[in-house]
Amino acid sequence: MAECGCAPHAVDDYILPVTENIKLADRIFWMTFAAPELARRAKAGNGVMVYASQGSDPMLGRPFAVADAESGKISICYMIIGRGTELLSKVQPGASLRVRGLIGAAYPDSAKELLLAAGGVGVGAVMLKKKERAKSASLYVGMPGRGCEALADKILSIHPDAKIYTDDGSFGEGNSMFNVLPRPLGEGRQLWCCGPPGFLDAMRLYYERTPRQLYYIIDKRMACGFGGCMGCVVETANGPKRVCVDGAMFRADEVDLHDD
Amino acid sequence: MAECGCAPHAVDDYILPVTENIKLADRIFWMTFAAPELARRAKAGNGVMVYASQGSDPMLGRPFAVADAESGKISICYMIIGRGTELLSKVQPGASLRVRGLIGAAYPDSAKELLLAAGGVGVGAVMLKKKERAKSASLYVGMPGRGCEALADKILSIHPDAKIYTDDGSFGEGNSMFNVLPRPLGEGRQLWCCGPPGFLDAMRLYYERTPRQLYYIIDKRMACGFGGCMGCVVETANGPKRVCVDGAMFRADEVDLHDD
Amino acid sequence: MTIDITAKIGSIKLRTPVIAASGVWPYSPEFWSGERLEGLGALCTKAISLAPRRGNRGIRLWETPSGVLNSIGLQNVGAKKFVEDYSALVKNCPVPVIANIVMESEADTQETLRVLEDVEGLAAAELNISCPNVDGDGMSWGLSCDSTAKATAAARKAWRAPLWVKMTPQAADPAAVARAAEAEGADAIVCANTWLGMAIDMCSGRPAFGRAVAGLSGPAVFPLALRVVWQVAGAVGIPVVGCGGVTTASDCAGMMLAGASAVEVGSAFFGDIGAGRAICGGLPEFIGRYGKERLTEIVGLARIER
Amino acid sequence: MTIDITAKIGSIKLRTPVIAASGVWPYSPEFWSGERLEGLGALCTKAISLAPRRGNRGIRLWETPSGVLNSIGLQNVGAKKFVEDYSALVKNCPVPVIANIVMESEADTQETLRVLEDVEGLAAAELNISCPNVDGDGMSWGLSCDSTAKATAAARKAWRAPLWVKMTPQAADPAAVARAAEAEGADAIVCANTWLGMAIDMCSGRPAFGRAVAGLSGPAVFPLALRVVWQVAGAVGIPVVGCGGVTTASDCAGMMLAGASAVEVGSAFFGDIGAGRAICGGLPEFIGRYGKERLTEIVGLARIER
Ligand SMILES: Cc1cc2nc3c(=O)[nH]c(=O)nc-3n(C[C@H](O)[C@H](O)[C@H](O)COP(=O)(O)OP(=O)(O)OC[C@H]3O[C@@H](n4cnc5c(N)ncnc54)[C@H](O)[C@@H]3O)c2cc1C
Ligand SMILES: Cc1cc2nc3c(=O)[nH]c(=O)nc-3n(C[C@H](O)[C@H](O)[C@H](O)COP(=O)(O)OP(=O)(O)OC[C@H]3O[C@@H](n4cnc5c(N)ncnc54)[C@H](O)[C@@H]3O)c2cc1C
Ligand SMILES: Cc1cc2nc3c(=O)[nH]c(=O)nc-3n(C[C@H](O)[C@H](O)[C@H](O)COP(=O)(O)O)c2cc1C
Ligand SMILES: Cc1cc2nc3c(=O)[nH]c(=O)nc-3n(C[C@H](O)[C@H](O)[C@H](O)COP(=O)(O)O)c2cc1C
Ligand code: FES
Ligand code: FES
Repeated sequence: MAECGCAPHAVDDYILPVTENIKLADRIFWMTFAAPELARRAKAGNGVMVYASQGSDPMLGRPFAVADAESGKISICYMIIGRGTELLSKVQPGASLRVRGLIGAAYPDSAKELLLAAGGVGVGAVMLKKKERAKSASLYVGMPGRGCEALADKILSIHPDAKIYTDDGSFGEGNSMFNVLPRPLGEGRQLWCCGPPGFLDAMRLYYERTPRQLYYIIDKRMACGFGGCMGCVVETANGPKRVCVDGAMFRADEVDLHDD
Repeated sequence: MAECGCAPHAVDDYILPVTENIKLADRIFWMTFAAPELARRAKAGNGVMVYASQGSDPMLGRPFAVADAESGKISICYMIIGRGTELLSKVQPGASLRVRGLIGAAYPDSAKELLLAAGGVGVGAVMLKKKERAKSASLYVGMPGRGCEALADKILSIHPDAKIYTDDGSFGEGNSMFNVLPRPLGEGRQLWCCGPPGFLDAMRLYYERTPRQLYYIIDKRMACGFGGCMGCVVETANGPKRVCVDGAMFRADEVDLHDD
Repeated sequence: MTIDITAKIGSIKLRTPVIAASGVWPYSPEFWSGERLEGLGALCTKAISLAPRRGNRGIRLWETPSGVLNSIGLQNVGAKKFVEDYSALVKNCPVPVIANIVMESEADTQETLRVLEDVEGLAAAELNISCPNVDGDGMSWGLSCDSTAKATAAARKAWRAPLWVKMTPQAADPAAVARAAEAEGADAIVCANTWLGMAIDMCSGRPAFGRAVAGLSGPAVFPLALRVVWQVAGAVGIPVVGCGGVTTASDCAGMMLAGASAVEVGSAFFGDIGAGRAICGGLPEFIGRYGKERLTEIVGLARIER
Repeated sequence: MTIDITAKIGSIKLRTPVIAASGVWPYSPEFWSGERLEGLGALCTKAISLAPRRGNRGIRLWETPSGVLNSIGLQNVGAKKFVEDYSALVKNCPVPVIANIVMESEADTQETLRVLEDVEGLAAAELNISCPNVDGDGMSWGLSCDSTAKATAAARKAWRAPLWVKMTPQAADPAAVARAAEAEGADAIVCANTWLGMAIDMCSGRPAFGRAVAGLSGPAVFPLALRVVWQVAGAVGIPVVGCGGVTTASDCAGMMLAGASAVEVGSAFFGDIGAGRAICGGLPEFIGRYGKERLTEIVGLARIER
């Protein structure tokens, strides 16, 4: 495994020092790694797999979107879901973790203007795109509300023009982005979204008329992350696709989200 | 699992903060836990099992002698042997580990005067006895030499009258305790020894004439540490005995060291 | 709403579904009363044979990823001394005690059962036709339907109380073997004993164990044991007890969803002496999750299309 | 002293004993040349069937302690498209490529082999009579000696190059099944494919996989696979390839001491993309430890009393 990582490969394994691992909300954390090479290479659409143990229990890497890549560091925004993320939340800065990256294809991007919409930690999957696009993309993020102030602050510190919505209306621009997202989207515009299944379903309904302009960034259990095991396959109009190398973004009218 | 541990049991499970984990020589470390209850209960002869992972790989606790118990803390002196001890050597103070203790019977002690002889990290198994006995026990410790200065200093800081021998003669009282250990031992005296197999064999030869005054403190692979699994059994003149609850000390003429 | 986690294996009622598996619980008074039993519904004894057995020489344990190989070799004091030494422990034990019986020759096994007949507090005999760590008897009985039937029939003749048969996962067709035991009068099937594995001592370059092979247990085997429970519970009418790698409440509930009426827990105690308590603490959440109030209502629930 | 880690499986020479197992190596050019192949002696393709297969729907992976259950279901583009799409990859691959062949009907399997006959660079066919993730074919062929013999004979007729048979560990008597394959002309035995396991999704309370059962791989199964290698290598005269949980140099050397001529490595790549290099880096130390200079000299060494 490369300590520093100088190989030119799309996917490689690294041992990376954790420089920050802070709680941003109930069960939501922000973890930063010193990773000069990955920071240089990461494009919007890329992710990393983080290994939560030194041994083989748990043995698989946990996939996360690269939420930020800046000055030799990459960050992920993650939620505690099960054992792996629970273990990650306990990691002290100074420790080093095994990391595989980069996974995921850079998002194919042909839109004149982008709307990026995220539910909760789904925000990690769209933040780099916002950075690449700057003014020609707008970022909408929904979150529960009270208790999520630090999460909102983190997003705003990187993207001051992000629009935050809170279910309880305790702060942000209102309590639902669905009151303000433009519909119809109009020519040349796309909406990319990432979030829990219910959030994606809501988007599908909302943009029922224009599914060709709606894109999902999706999750699938992964083992290899490099396209070999066929574990992360989703059914699409163009045949089975691997989320880890062909995704993670798929057009709403082409992918079967409810394959499971 | 008891966070603090208030149960009166001989063996219990604890989650203990590591307060110190320092290197004393090549592959040899000293680890201290905040463990008020265990520190109060520990007697010479006791040990703990330390779990090197949060998950089940590796899954078994690693047994170590309690080398010191003082002001609410217990310490172990350990050597890197394989995966478990390798992982332990990387633990940062501040982290908490799962610990099972106390294992091992307090040494039955009827001798008027004791000689405690240790090879390398075997010293951990006799240091508490030296403390209990103070002047009526003498402590002999053998080690390689150069590079082991911190190990010698640690032992001497706790037992200023310990006698150190170094294979390369670089410091200490000479290059072998076998030049000075009294032979015959004489009435009322016992020699207890702990160390690698070659060291115990050398003792057996040295005290061939008086095996009833010679005691071994021995190692056996363990799973439960509480006498249930029968994994740590050694053959003795009094039938099979479990190192974890019946040992770890056995009289030289009663135990079969080469059962494996 | 309080959730009822009592379990039932035929006529035997258990305060919890967690049974300490054979071979891990010491015969020390501290472990047979009070706090140590918290969370446990029953205890299995170490294997009992007619004559005493010294067990295997040499290395008896070997750690593997998420598992442990053992080759203890049925070390025990023999049936008569068991009665002498441990009858009081068994009698005073607040939970039912299950006697794990080595399947030796038919006559010897029957004799063992007769010796144990009058021990007060023995709730059942668990016939061990599945120990991989001895030659001749043990596992060789459990590999085929014929020999399983013979073993079960022999034990049945000598034992009136409930008879459990502890299967080996090495049986080619677990469902058929379980049916063979059921046909000869077994009251429950325990799925399963350890999995035949091996280790090489890389220092010597030779097999770590004197018998080369040994039995694998621990979390590593959980997905395999769960599959055996799934197969067997679909094949027999008598209760099934899940065994192999159960460590968490989720594992226990999973075994029961697959069709087990209770579980046996062994290696989990190596990592947590209070594993029974920890497992039971987590059960109510799983029971509630499926809209049930009683643990017995989730038995086999995963088998039903919903 | 330089230590020689080349391996030999019958007539096939490998620069290292580490073969990428079927189902983990992507068909992407980057992985079929250069640095990605460091440490690897050969590559197995993903399973190839006569017609394309879409594989299983729903959840295909489930993590377990030190292991992973998979139910991919032999997704592949079919033999004809394999030839079209990947012949160039195979031809230009610097290490031998082994075609993993789904055992379907005898006629279909023979047809698959004939389609592949002219692919340059295919060093051997590995007959997969052991996939637990499909109905009808796959594993059901490998459970008995009779069907193993039939499958092997059919493939043998259609394939002149070396033929390896990949066993299922679910076979009741692995040694006998291996002998049946040997008798029908197999050139090597691969021990073994995945272990039949299961998972329950605790959210739904239902089996995680559509087919309920799935195949377990990874470090968890290493001690079990090692035992199968030990049994099979003692029963056949043809080379044995160890497979199941091999992750470290010690695992690889252990399999070879037990009698394997090489190993296949699958799940280890999930944790270390350079597992081949890491394993090979550690081999010389083990070979030297037993006083040998060549890897081939340690094959079966653990079987010899010293
Ligand atoms: C491409 C991709 C990008 C992701 N980006 C993020 C992100 O930026 N932030 C974030 O919080 N989460 C993200 N996820 C989800 C995240 O990977 C899971 O929440 C995490 O793996 C759960 O691990 P666990 O051990 O805590 O949970 P467990 O349930 O204990 O995990 C058990 C197994 O299931 C898998 N698993 C469970 N849930 C999921 C899931 N939803 N998706 C994939 N695998 C799962 C795990 O990998 C593991 O193998 C992403 C997933 C994918 C596939
Ligand atoms: C009662 C007792 C007291 C001990 N006290 C000390 C001590 O004070 N300081 C110290 O450095 N070491 C001590 N040891 C030895 C120590 O437990 C082992 O060195 C350690 O378990 C090795 O773990 P590992 O994971 O690094 O090695 P690995 O070889 O990777 O361990 C593999 C397995 O073998 C077991 N094992 C390997 N070597 C031994 C051994 N020599 N004894 C027992 N189990 C072994 C481990 O427990 C583990 O299950 C003691 C052992 C026992 C039984
Ligand atoms: C050290 C040890 C000793 C065992 N002894 C016995 C025994 O005497 N009789 C028996 O039927 N099973 C015995 N077993 C098997 C266990 O009862 C249990 O079936 C097996 O370990 C699988 O469960 P687990 O994974 O929860 O440990 C033993 C297991 C271990 C680890
Ligand atoms: C995701 C996945 C896909 C697999 N696909 C195949 C396959 O197509 N054909 C086959 O013979 N074996 C297949 N296997 C089995 C592996 O080749 C190997 O035999 C097994 O995983 C055990 O080795 P391991 O523990 O090193 O992974 C697959 C295994 C995994 C994990
Ligand atoms: S995770 Fe293996 S193919 Fe995507
Ligand atoms: S370690 Fe289990 S009896 Fe000693």
